[in-house]
Amino acid sequence: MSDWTPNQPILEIENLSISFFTRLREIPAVMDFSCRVMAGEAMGLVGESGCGKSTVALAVMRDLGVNGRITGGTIRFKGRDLTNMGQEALRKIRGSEIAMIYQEPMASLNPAMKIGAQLAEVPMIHQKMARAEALKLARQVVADVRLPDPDRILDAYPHQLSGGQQQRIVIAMALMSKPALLILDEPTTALDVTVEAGIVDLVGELAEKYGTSMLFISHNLGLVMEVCDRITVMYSGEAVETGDIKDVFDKMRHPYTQALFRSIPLPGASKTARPLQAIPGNFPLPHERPPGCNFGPRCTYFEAGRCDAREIPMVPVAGDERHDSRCLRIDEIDWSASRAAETGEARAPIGDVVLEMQEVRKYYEVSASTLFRGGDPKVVKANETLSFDAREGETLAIVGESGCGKSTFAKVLMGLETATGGQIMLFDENVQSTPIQARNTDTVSSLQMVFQNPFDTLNPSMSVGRQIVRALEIFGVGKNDAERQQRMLELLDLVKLPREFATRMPRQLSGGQKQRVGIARAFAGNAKVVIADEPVSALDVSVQAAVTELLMDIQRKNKTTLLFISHDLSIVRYLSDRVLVMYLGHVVELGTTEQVFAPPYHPYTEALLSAVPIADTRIEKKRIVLEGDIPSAVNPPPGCPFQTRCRWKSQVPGNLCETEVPPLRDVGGGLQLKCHLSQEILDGMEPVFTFAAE
Amino acid sequence: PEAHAQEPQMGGTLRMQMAIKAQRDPRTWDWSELANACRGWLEYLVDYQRDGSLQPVLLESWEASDDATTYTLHVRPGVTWNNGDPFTASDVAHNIERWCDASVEGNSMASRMGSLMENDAMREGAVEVVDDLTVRLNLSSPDIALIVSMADYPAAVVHPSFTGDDPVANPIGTGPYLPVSYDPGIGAVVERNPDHTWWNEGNGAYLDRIEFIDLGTDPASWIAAAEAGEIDLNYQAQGDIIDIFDAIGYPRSEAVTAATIAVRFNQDNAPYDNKDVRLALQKAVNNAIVLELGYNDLGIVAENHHVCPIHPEYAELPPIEADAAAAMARLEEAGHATTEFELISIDEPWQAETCDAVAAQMRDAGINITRTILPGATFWNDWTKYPFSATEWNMRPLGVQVLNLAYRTGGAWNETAFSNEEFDSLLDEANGIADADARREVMARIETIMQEEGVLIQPYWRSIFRNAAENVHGAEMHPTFVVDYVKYWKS
Amino acid sequence: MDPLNWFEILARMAQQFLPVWVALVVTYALSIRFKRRLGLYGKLFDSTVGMIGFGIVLFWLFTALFADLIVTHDALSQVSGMRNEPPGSALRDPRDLYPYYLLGGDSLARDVFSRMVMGAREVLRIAPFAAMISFMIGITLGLPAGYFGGKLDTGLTFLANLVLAFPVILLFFLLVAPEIQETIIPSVMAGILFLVPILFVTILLNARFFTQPAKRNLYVGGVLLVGVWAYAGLVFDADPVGLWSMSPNLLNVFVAVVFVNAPTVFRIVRGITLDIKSRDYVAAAQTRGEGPWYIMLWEILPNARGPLIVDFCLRIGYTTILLGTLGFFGLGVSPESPDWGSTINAGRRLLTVYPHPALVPAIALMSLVLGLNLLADGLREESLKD
Amino acid sequence: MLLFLLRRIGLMLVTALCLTFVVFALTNMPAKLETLAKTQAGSRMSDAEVTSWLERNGYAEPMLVRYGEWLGVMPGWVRVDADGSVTGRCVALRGTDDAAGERCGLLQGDWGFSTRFRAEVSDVIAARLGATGLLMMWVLIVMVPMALIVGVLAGMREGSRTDRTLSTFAIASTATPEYVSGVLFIALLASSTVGISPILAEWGWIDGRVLFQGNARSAIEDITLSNFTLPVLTIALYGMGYVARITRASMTEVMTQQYIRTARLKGVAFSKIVLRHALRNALIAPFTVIMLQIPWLLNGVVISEVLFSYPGFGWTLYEAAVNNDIELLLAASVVAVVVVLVTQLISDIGYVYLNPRIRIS
Ligand SMILES: Nc1ncnc2c1ncn2[C@@H]1O[C@H](COP(=O)(O)OP(=O)(O)OP(=O)(O)O)[C@@H](O)[C@H]1O
Ligand SMILES: Nc1ncnc2c1ncn2[C@@H]1O[C@H](COP(=O)(O)OP(=O)(O)OP(=O)(O)O)[C@@H](O)[C@H]1O
Ligand SMILES: [Mg+2]
Ligand SMILES: [Mg+2]
Repeated sequence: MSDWTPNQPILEIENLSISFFTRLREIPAVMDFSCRVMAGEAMGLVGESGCGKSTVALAVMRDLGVNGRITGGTIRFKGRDLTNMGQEALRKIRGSEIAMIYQEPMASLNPAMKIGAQLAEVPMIHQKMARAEALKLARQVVADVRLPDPDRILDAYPHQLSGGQQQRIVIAMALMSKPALLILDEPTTALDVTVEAGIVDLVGELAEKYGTSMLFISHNLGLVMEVCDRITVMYSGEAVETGDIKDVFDKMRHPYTQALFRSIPLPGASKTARPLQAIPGNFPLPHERPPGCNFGPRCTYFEAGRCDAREIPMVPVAGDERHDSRCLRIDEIDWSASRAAETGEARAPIGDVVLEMQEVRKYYEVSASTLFRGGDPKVVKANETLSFDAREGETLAIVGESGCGKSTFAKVLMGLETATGGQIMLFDENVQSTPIQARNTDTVSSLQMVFQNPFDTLNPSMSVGRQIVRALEIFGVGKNDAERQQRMLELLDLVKLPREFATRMPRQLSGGQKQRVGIARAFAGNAKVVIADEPVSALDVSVQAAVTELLMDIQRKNKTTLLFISHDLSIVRYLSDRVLVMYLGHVVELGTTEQVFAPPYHPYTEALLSAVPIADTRIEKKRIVLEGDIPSAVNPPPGCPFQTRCRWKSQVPGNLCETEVPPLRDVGGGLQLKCHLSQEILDGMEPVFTFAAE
Repeated sequence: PEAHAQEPQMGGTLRMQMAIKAQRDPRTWDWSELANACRGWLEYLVDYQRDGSLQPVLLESWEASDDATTYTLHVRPGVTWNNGDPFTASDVAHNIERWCDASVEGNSMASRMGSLMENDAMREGAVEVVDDLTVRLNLSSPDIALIVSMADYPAAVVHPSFTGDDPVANPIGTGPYLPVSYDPGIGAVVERNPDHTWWNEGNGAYLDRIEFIDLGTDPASWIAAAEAGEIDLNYQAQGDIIDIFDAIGYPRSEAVTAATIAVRFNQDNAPYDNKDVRLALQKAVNNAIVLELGYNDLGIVAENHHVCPIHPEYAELPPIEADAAAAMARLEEAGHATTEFELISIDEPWQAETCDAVAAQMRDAGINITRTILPGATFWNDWTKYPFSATEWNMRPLGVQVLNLAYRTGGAWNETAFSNEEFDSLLDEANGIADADARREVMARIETIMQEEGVLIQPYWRSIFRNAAENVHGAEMHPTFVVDYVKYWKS
Repeated sequence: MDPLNWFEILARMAQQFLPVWVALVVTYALSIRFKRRLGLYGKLFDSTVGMIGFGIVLFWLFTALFADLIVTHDALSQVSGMRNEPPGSALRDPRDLYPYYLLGGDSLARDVFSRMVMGAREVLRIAPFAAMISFMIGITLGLPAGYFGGKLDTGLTFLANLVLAFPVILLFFLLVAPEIQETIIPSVMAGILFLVPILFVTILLNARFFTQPAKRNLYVGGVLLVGVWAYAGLVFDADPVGLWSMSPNLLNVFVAVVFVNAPTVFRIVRGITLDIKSRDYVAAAQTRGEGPWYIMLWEILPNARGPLIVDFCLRIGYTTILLGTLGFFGLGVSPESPDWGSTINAGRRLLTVYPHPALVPAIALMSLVLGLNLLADGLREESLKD
Repeated sequence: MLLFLLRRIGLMLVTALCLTFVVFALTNMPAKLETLAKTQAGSRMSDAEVTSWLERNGYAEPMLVRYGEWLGVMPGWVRVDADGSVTGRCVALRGTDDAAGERCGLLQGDWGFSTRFRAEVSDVIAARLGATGLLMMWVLIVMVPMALIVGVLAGMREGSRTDRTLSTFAIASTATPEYVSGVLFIALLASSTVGISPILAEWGWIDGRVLFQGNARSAIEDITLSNFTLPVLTIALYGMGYVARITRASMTEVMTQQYIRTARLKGVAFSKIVLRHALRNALIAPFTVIMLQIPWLLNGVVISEVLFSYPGFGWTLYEAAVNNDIELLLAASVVAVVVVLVTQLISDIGYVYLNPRIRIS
């Protein structure tokens, strides 16, 4: 044992370099990375996808796989160097002193072992505890992570738990032997916002209770702000800025950090007033890094001959404690200067109603478990009486948690599914029961869709150009191949892609670029109405901004009606004109963006808003953690769909909520709510966000 | 030890590889294996010996008239059936009557009893029971082969009570053994019958038990069984298999036979109706090379007329010569230089190989020929109708016998569709000449006609072989595949 | 003349295979040079296993192609005095023939080496072709079954399972029997089976080009022309030019092999289709209003190619084994055919004394199947990597 | 569960019905019947004799009628000869004249009569299935553990030297069909002239002439190491490689799963990871494969039983096919269908029980 004392850093990474060795080349994933975590401290690690966050985490666990190797630097844990520790010694540390929590809870749990056994294993290995005792401990920890009925859970298999519960189990497992350091690698990305909020709270509390230090990895700045005391910003394999949360958020001293903040929608940003700013250019691949400052080529403050001359060291920021930045021009830049393009373009005028849905319902019949229980099919009520309209040039956002029926609605509208009931009027034409094959080309081409997963929207075995040309062919655009080719190139211009991309295969494109191709394809037939089903949720924040801006641009130019489906309220607030909030297939709230984001709220909207992590130190937020899980659409609760989780239910007299579905009613100014709460209570609601300082 | 070896030893179990097929009425037997399994209790009137002589069994003796139209059979006295009944002349008459019943499908004895028959049945007065031990046969036409035919395997003598299909189910016979089990495809077991006094007591029935093991048609598994010591002898080995058995300590015994393979043309089918084509194809084939390549040189070269040097009436003709160039020239002349010929054979290895060798010779001569090999089950469906195919012919003791069966105009087994008046009448004439030397003169002409007409390519007379462990005696290969296990013994 | 020793035998064989070596070297040199531009094929050259497998397969492929240059004797001719002679034996009277039987003679005095070489041609003529037809059928039925689902799927799956429930050997005995050959059954089945590829290509092109009728008519017309020509030749033996023909025997074997393989392919394709049809790009095609066949053939199929190519390689191997099985039961193709299955079966009887006639084709068959398996493994590994 | 079973059984019945009809149709084609007549009543019969034989034995009726007879939905054929003797399907099967005109088919429990073996089909099938059952049992006993061990060892550390060696072995074994491996085994182990037996015999290590027997006929009476090793090995080897590869694939996949990493980072030792965490998950896929392999092994069983002349089910199938033994073939196909579908059923149910993810939900 080394002579480590608790006032020394618990984890100290110095000049860490990590490479992956593939057949083609060495990929230097992390270069000269340093970071220090003190006892009881929570360190946040943020950065774009692929910048090496997970690699650092895994290096600490010494689990880089067969081809990964630490090529330089040291990792000291409690003063002991992990980089040259033997396997047996490592095994003793893993799980007992350092624990790690991953992104996907389901995949992290062994599907064939009971939860209890998986939890009990940890003390049984490290403390040589007896099984019964270990199980008792497990039960206690499970209770600690606030899971109801711990005995049942210990006896369950992972798949019997919901995603949120699984994630809690993973946390419990990490805490089983009270580790000194907990590494969390994007622990909530797979979860819904409301669940995420609960988990984040829990992590914070537990860390305090157990006195654990944390290394918290995320790309969500808001989340990091809520959980961590300190933050390290990574870019392309190196740390570019590190410091206390408040210091970094309020006085950022690296252009990359600044650019990152400008590309996320904060409350107050809006497409007309303060448009998002995407970071120009692309994230460099590890083996294609520029000389000198890695961020140089994308940096607005870049100075040729200086920034690209040599390696840039980390330098302390004057005036702050433990705040370093990797910028040469740290003292030259006017960090408080407002952004270049401060004024956005005027919003497009909103025209006539182009799309109207009345009482649209979509039920799926599913036969229950396929194998053993045959028999009566069950009905999934994916959409219940959706009514709304959308106008030309308008952006209508549809928000709600996973499984609430957003995609189903999109499919019904597109004609990929036929509605069970109700009417859909598209340009005064009833398309409700017309499947897509039966619609005429005009209707088809005027109603297009942008898909969620950029990696999935393009046929991997067809060149980009071909895919767009094919859409043109189908929509009957252009008389001959040459004309179509020309139009295709114009479309590439429209989505700001270089023309030579036409011959590329989708796998040669980055996610954002693919999404652009998807957009180009959607607009190939001059679509009038575009449904975007979570078009940016799989993209990095900076890319998200660029794609969002692109959509806005095109909308303005073409007066397109945009139906924007999302679960991310920040982005919805930023770009939409009107918002529709869905819960379990129901529209629970519908109104203009301002109305929806200000009281009165539907209780669900309120909870949803409060769950959104905001990366702005000035804003204070009300915490509302929803209890319980989202009910299943197969047997929705009677009465109001939200009644099982509603914190306002007691305010409604009688058992109205349990028995009757509330009507969608106008509560003033065109805001529609589906709630039994009386007007007074609604009027008395407090806003979720308040600006602290101002 | 020499003298010791000569003295048959009693007792023991003999295990023999032999196909065991579903049993049926003896007169319809078409495989010698069917007969062999039953030889322990079903005996014959006469036996054909390895040396070519006939030995009386249930008959004591017989006489034929000079013109071969009347036969007197003397029944062996003192023979009893194993159910206690005495064996008498009327039993003989009963069996002959059965043989003459052509209404039974597949009764091949009927074709041998033609001179005693009329309208698919026995002719009135053809068989006279003179007394308890004498039977007289009055033939409608001379038939020198009648008694020999009674040594053929379907001529097993059955008890008058035998009606059904299965001589194993109700094994009443005169012999010293009885069946214990009989499972087609698997095996059969016979054991000495302790409750029966055999007429020939002491001259056989040495073994206690004989087990026939059906190991299928794949000789590799016979060898495997021999290697494992599970069989004492095989039924018949062919080609290289013989050598292998030799090598693993099962020496061979050979029987020179008049068994052969007839690579015959069917003259009802073009282009084989053209004599030039037939002769050309014949000419392309060197029978000696076919014997070497197709049958390991285990036989004697034949001369395309289906009469064997071991037949008593064989007449020697000038040797035939193969000439590939002449053959092709003749074929060209006939206008069939590019015709594609197809030679069909059964999948039995030695036959297939022989045909392959024949085809290879023709191909060397520039003739366009393909081969088709059919599995046994299907081959026999149309064996008389294939345009150009090979048929195996078992040995018949007399030269005229096969000629009568296979080359006479309209004969049931005439697979060549050969029809030649002169040939038919010469054959009739030969059938009436009991003396072999006298018959030879007619035969010379018959053989010449066969050659001149190009009836078939008959490459060789095959010797047949059996391999047996050294302690098995009396089990030498028999030219007609007789497995007379009554005479076998083990040391 | 003295017989050759093993070293000389190997040297002489290597010499006979010269065209193969040249072709192999050229192929490998070119492929490795340009491997980055050759997609999945190029990636194959990153995997040792894949390269070895491909090398073996290619070896046999070139052997089949250049068989006429490689053989030392005619595969069917029998030379007196050479029965069961061991490898390296000299001919008694060579005249203008090659003076040695490099790998000995078989029980009919034919050259084992030449038969093995010609056997490669025989095997590679049937197996890949049969596998290909099986694939087309499996694809043509599997795509709609997976894509549309419902009754169609239930029906087709039932049929596929029906065939799969049939013991393969029983099926062969029933289908390849000479009695069946004489009926119209093989022709009818061939009529149906061979129709599928034509339909397949026609639909494929039509779905792609229906928006441009001129091009469509040209392509589809061309395909139909060639297709009907080949079809007439193969099924009815009525090709006026005589390019396409198939003996009834071969046809029968072919039909049986396809019949056995197609349901398995069907199942694979159906499974992949079920998976891929939930992808967004399929939905994107649907929202464009594409027809189902376009989506199946141009959106789904190309993306299923990875597993299909792998299975194709394995299936060629399996078909080779099946053909051998047919030979083993005496049901094989034409009797003198040097194809490996029948040769093994013929040679096996004498195996314990003359091992070479059976061992040579056995090793050839094993190596080809092994090569195909390794190739499939390499492809699978490489297609998963990216 | 019950409903599910009923549906499966229904499916099985329909499949068997369709299949037997196809078999029936193919075995009852005129040419095949002719073959049958000739194998039954003499190979060199004339056409007229064939026709009369077919007529006398009830083969002349329309095919559908006879299929009905076999199923037992139609009364069996009856024929009264001139001399008053009655023959008929049921007369032969039941052994009494009274049975004439009754139904005696599958529905009545009569499987018919085997023309090749001259015995009730049910007896033949029962005896042979028993023999094959023993063979299969030993094959599985040899094959499954070997395959699983090879697969798990290879898949445990993908790309390692052990993996490469074992995978190559597995691939080679699947590339060696039974008719090749069987033949090689015989040459190598069961010949007193070549292979290792002569050497061993010379050294006095074995009592007999050969190490193993190349013929398994004697195994019907008494299974010994010597007579059963080769057939078992021949079948097992071919299947083994396949199962091993599936196991390996499954194992490598499992080894890359997050939860394995979780376990590793929990500090679980490698051997424990393999045994406790990976194995169960990795075995789900091979289990299905092993079950589905059983009908697939039938192919190998036929080859191996014929090669080693072991009279089991495969051998019977071969004999029945070669001799066009119609009712035996039909029964064999029913058995095959049942085997295929039952193994499928077991595989489905087993999958569910092995995979807790499906079991509970
Ligand atoms: N096993 C590996 N082999 C080769 N390259 C790898 C490997 N693992 C990671 N890399 C590369 O290392 C770089 C850093 O990856 P890492 O997973 O640490 O990023 P990340 O910041 O965690 O991204 P994300 O937010 O997407 O999780 C990436 O460019 C990635 O392609
Ligand atoms: N084809 C289908 N058959 C049966 N149920 C379906 C089907 N498609 C969707 N569902 C069910 O309908 C409900 C709504 O699903 P939908 O995909 O519309 O949700 P979503 O809001 O888009 O969720 P996410 O944010 O996860 O994309 C879910 O409960 C889902 O399980
Ligand atoms: Mg990561
Ligand atoms: Mg969705």
